[in-house]
Amino acid sequence: MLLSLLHIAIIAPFLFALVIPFFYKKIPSIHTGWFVLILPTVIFIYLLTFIPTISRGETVTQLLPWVPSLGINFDIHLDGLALLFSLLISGIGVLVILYSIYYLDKNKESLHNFYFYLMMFMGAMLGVVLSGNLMVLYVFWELTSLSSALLIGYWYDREKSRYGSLKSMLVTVSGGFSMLAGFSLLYVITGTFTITEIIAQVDTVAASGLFIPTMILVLLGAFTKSAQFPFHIWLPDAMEAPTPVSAYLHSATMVKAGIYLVARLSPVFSGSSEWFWIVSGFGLFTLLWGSFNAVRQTDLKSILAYSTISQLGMIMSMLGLGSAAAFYGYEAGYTAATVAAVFHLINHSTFKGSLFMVAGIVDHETGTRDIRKLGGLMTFMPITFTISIIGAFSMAGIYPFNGFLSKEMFLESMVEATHITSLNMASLGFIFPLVAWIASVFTFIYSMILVFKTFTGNYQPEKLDKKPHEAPIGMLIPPIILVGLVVIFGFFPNILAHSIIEPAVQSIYPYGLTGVEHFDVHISPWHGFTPALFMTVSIVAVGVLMYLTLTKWQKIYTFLRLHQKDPVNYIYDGIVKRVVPVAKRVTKVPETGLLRDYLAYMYIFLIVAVVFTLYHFGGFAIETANVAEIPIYVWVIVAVIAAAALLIPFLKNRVTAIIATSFVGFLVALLFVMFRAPDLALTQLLVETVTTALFLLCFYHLPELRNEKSKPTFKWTNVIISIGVGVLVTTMALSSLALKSKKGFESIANYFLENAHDFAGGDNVVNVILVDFRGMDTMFEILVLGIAALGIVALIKLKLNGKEDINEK
Amino acid sequence: MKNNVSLHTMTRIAVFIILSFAIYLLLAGHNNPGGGFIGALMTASAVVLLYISFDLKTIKNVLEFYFPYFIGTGLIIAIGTGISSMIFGYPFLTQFFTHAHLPILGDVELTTALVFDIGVYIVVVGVTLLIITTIAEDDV
Amino acid sequence: MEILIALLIGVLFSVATYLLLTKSLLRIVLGTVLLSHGAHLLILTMGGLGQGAAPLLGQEAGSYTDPLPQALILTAIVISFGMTALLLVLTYRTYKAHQTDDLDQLRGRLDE
Amino acid sequence: MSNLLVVPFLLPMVVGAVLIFFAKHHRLQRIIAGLTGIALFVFSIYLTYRVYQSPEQMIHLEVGDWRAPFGIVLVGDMLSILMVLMASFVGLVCLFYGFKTIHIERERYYFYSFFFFLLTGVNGAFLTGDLFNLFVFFEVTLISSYVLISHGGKKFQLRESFKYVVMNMVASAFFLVAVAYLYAITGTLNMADLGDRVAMLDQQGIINVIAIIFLFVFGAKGALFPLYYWLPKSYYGPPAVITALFGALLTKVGLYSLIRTFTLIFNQNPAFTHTIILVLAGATMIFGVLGALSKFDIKSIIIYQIISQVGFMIMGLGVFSADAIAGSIYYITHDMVVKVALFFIAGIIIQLTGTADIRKMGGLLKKYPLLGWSFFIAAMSLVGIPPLSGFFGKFSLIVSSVGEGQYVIVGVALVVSLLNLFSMLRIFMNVFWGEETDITFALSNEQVNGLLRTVIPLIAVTIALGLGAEPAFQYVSAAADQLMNPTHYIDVILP
Repeated sequence: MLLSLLHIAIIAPFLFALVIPFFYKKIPSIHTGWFVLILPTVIFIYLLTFIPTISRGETVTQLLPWVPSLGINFDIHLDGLALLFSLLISGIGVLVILYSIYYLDKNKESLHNFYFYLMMFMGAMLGVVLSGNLMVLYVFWELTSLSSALLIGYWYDREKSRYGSLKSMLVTVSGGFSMLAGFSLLYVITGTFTITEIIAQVDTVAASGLFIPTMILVLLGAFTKSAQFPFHIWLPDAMEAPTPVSAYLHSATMVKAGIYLVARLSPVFSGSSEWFWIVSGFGLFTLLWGSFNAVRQTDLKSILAYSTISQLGMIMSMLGLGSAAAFYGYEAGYTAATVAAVFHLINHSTFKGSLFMVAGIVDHETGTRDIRKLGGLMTFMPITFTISIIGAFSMAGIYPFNGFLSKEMFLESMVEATHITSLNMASLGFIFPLVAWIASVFTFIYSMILVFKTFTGNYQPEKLDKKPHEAPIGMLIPPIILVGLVVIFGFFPNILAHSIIEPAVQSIYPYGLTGVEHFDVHISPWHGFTPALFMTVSIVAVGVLMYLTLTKWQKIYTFLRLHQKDPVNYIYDGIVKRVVPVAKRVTKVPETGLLRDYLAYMYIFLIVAVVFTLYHFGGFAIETANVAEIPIYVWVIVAVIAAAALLIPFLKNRVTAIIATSFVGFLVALLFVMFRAPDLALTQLLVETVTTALFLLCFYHLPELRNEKSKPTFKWTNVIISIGVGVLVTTMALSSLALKSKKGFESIANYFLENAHDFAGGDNVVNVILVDFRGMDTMFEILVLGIAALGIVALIKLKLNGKEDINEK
Repeated sequence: MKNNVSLHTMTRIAVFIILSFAIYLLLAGHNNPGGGFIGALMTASAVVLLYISFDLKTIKNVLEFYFPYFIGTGLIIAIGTGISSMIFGYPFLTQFFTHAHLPILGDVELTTALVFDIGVYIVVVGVTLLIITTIAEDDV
Repeated sequence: MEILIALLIGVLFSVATYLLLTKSLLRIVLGTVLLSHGAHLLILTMGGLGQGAAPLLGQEAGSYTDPLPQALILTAIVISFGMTALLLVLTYRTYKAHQTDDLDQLRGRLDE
Repeated sequence: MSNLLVVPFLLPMVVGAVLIFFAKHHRLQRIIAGLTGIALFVFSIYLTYRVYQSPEQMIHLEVGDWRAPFGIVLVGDMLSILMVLMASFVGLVCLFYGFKTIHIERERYYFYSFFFFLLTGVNGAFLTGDLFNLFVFFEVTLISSYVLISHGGKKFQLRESFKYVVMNMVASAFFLVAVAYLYAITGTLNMADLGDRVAMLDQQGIINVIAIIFLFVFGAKGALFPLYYWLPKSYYGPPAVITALFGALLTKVGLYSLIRTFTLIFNQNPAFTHTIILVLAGATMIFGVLGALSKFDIKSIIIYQIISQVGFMIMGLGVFSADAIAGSIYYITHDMVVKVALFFIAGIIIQLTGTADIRKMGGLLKKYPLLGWSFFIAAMSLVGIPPLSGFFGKFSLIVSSVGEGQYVIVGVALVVSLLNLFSMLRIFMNVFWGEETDITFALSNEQVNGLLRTVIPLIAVTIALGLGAEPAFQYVSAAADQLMNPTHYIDVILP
């Protein structure tokens, strides 16, 4: 199977990333960004060519097996939703790179790192949205987390960058892991990772007992990525990244991956009330929380971060609401929420992207983003001011910008929600328009703060590091293009309707339509005197009022203890701060450094496991039938061995202890004689002699044995463990023997007795086994001896000093 | 103990006897108790006896052996018997034996297992003596 | 017979374990020696004791004891000889380097 | 019959023996050692190919021409031959890293001989089909490790080596004990024959206890909870290359033996025995990662990561399905590569900065980007970030566990993975990120690059194993199918 061009569009950024360091090093005179700019432009234009196909309601599928053994295939599925996202990714990518060329100084910054990460991100993001296979989607998903974390930590010598990077990584990857579990469950239920095939089995999924856990696990992934409450906390800290990154990843594209996932999997899950409530509920709360908290921020980028959180919540809530269409049919007004979601997603990318760029310009030109220091910049930066006013007004939902239209549609669908009669909506439905209204008021307020605190009011030159002036034209072009779109979409929304929005909505409702039908998306600014219009009017009125009286009621944040940090951060910080101390404590307790303790754990594990198993299965037996007459001398020897052994722990004199141990060894040799093992007896005798000599050589200079000063519990634990081990070994020996006599498998040893003479030419069967039947054992047994001897030489003669790995070569 | 003539004489005789016995054990191992390992320990104990009755340095000057080489040599001999069977297309470590009629000795059994056992013998002699001398030499 | 030896093996294992659980270098080493004695005896016992002659075919006895456990033990003895020798020297060097035979003082700190 | 099977352990043994004669000629030693390492690796590739292509996908050799179960039989099936291949690869890389880092005095005291003897034991343990012979190879491996771990005789080394040796001697004694019991009951030592005869026993109580004793023995070598406590400190003692070799190979021998015996012999009561394994797997993951989090010493952290990863490696065995075991095998393969890379990098960092404390370092990325990114990739692979090899290992374990309904272990594995991520990021952010400290670098750039040359192939392998996961998974799936059909193994060995 050959790579299609779409595959190449995903892979190309990764390959291109690899050559970026080369451009950076070899052609330092030209800003690396110019080279980088080429690729997304090409990809964007290439993707544009798909619009006719997709708007006809067709989809493009390209198959490429990757790891078919695991059901992972690099299949591409390009439909309306995927096209919308991939255009956003490549299109905004172009603008952001252009912007970054002016934002990042080629002489001061590690551009190769920056563009490497950025290209990696772009490829990964395209992979997420174009993949038709859940696991490939996951692969790219994690890569976006990774590249995002690297970009946040781009200025890695700053403490805050590292903090933000770690946080984003931990939060999004934990979501990713739970998503992985969710996808695995989906795989187990449906037997495939291919998204279209999963959607085809929607009934199987719904009938599965694992439906709810699967859904929740998948949603955790989406929520962490799209910064839904309470996982939103990583996003404000992600603002430590260079501003082009914030504009690109943390507002326009990556954070929308969660939205994408929810939309993409809506056909699978949306038939359940749980999905409806979780998605819209979390969305609404996030909308409220984000907008409420944005107002208290003083840093331009923080305001934008919370604003993004809030807007993401809004889109999420609309997607949740749209899922009601699965219950009520598609022609009803419910799909309007989904249309609004898709439309707003586009609009948000335009106005938020431009606002971030404005924040970057302000930062770049004044050296600060703190609105307490800013003000009155209008005269210095008129173009920037114009851009920001368009962007902010669109965000606030003011006519005639695109934000107004989607906001209006949002409010409309929220009002519509109160008409749903099932899903407990009869009693709880009022929440939707209420939250929407409140949140919109706050949205209005922070939008105003953003523009007017920065550009109007008193100019405070003493608080600024440098004298502000208008940004270079290259830095202005990208936001101008974006706000241009804000205006164009505001006046001519329907250029998007059929080409982009409709196919995208169709992807979210694949069952809503028969093959020939289409969603008829018409977006118009005027709907008559609808409740939505009244809501908008009242939002603006109340918003203006509250903006003007801001100082009067802003103390509420202090009262609610929201003024320092987001309360959810206490949880995150608390956990992260405690992990290491807890780990230390848990590790310290068992790791005493005392060999005895480590051995005790081993023995206790052994005893407990064996006793448990014996108890569980039974199996203890003892065979007394053929108890042979035991000669008296065996009794004596056994008694003496036992006595000598038992004596050893009590001996204080080291030489006596060594001799007593050897004595046991010699008596064991004697036992070998009794049991007709002459070779063994001989060997044991000789080995015992040599060992004893070695003992005496080595321990001659050691101190005498002491009475161990230990607590009685220590001693008695040892005694109990020791007895336990002895009992265990004996019990098992007896049981094995009993089983042996019962089962009576023929031992392989008889073969040796029969064949030693004729086929191995030896009469001493033990020796024949050693050198012939099992000669391999012997060969490696002498290797053990050899290693031991050489090791002893090394131990005695090689005496290095110092710490390891240091000062060695 | 250096000038203890009677001890030295005794030792010489004892060492001779022990060494002969050790060789016997090595060669007889295939049919009677014994074998390379036992023979080697016997041999080593003879040498140790020498060390004890004379002193280490004297003996080292007489027996200029470098024991680590024993280990290497023995291992290679043992492996060699295994490999030689492979050369003839048999599985690794296949042992062969044959009976030969030699003048004076009469019917003698020749086995490759004996060569293997000699390898074992050399390793173990080397090991034992290396260990003992190394420890003993280490100035305490 | 097997029962008696099995009991003896139990005693050897108990004593060995007790010695291993002490804090003295020498006692621990002695413990490993007893442990291997116990294990070797166990192998022999598990092959069955007391029936037949030593496995020397030259004796032409009616039945022989099981030669396989004997061969295994021989291998095991040789191996444990090597291990014991190495452990002895290691112990000796540890003692020389640290000037103590008390494992309490050989714990080491947690943050090394 | 195929004498090829003896080469993986015989070649290192011969070379190890030969090198005794050249102990004082370190240059010659290096040349011989290097060539042997290459030869062994090339041969292992060939052998793997032979096994994979053979009709049974398994070749065996009846050593000494004594038929099984009477003689010792060597078995190269898909699993064992893969382990041999990986051991040879890891050994080769370690050798070249060793050339650059090992103190000349160590080389004079038989370092390379011990190195090859260790490989002898490891490869032998992978290939033998006889339980007692496995013991012998274990001992070869262990005594080599005893020597290598104390090699150099530094104070710290001696103290911790003593504990290491004693713990392992206890485990070895119980190995003998368990073999003795099994021999009493079944009258055989050949593993295929054991599998056959154990299956015929209707009384499983005693067999399960013996299984538990083997779990204890192999678990102690394989560093399972609560048997791993000897590991953290003792592995810290020797130089990085030895720690790498141990981390990659020693614990794997224990795990390999667990997988072998618990698929071939102790497969009668998986609901009981394998559940215990699963519990231990979870506990090992958790305690391992907590250990890693408790340390600020880069080498210690990675040592604890050995333990944590062991949990993942036996998770598949505990779940006990073909897919899960395939996941385990893949994971073991991946871990060998990544662990060595991490230890090498840690070794370079420690040599470079003269400290192992990550709190004392900072900003290394600026001067040593290649080192930093090598670490980053290896770390992310360890954590299981796609598309690196670690991801596919974790993924297949998780999917198969979910498929078997083992949700708890999946949860544990994912939480532990997150903590792994935290612990690895902590290193990266402290060492490579952050402000530059006033550390003076003890190595020249050429030296660092020279050392990195041994790391790069490992990094390349972890990427290749990830991107090219398909052939790897075809292989490990076939290996796992083989393991889950022990009758096939038994039929081949005992026709």
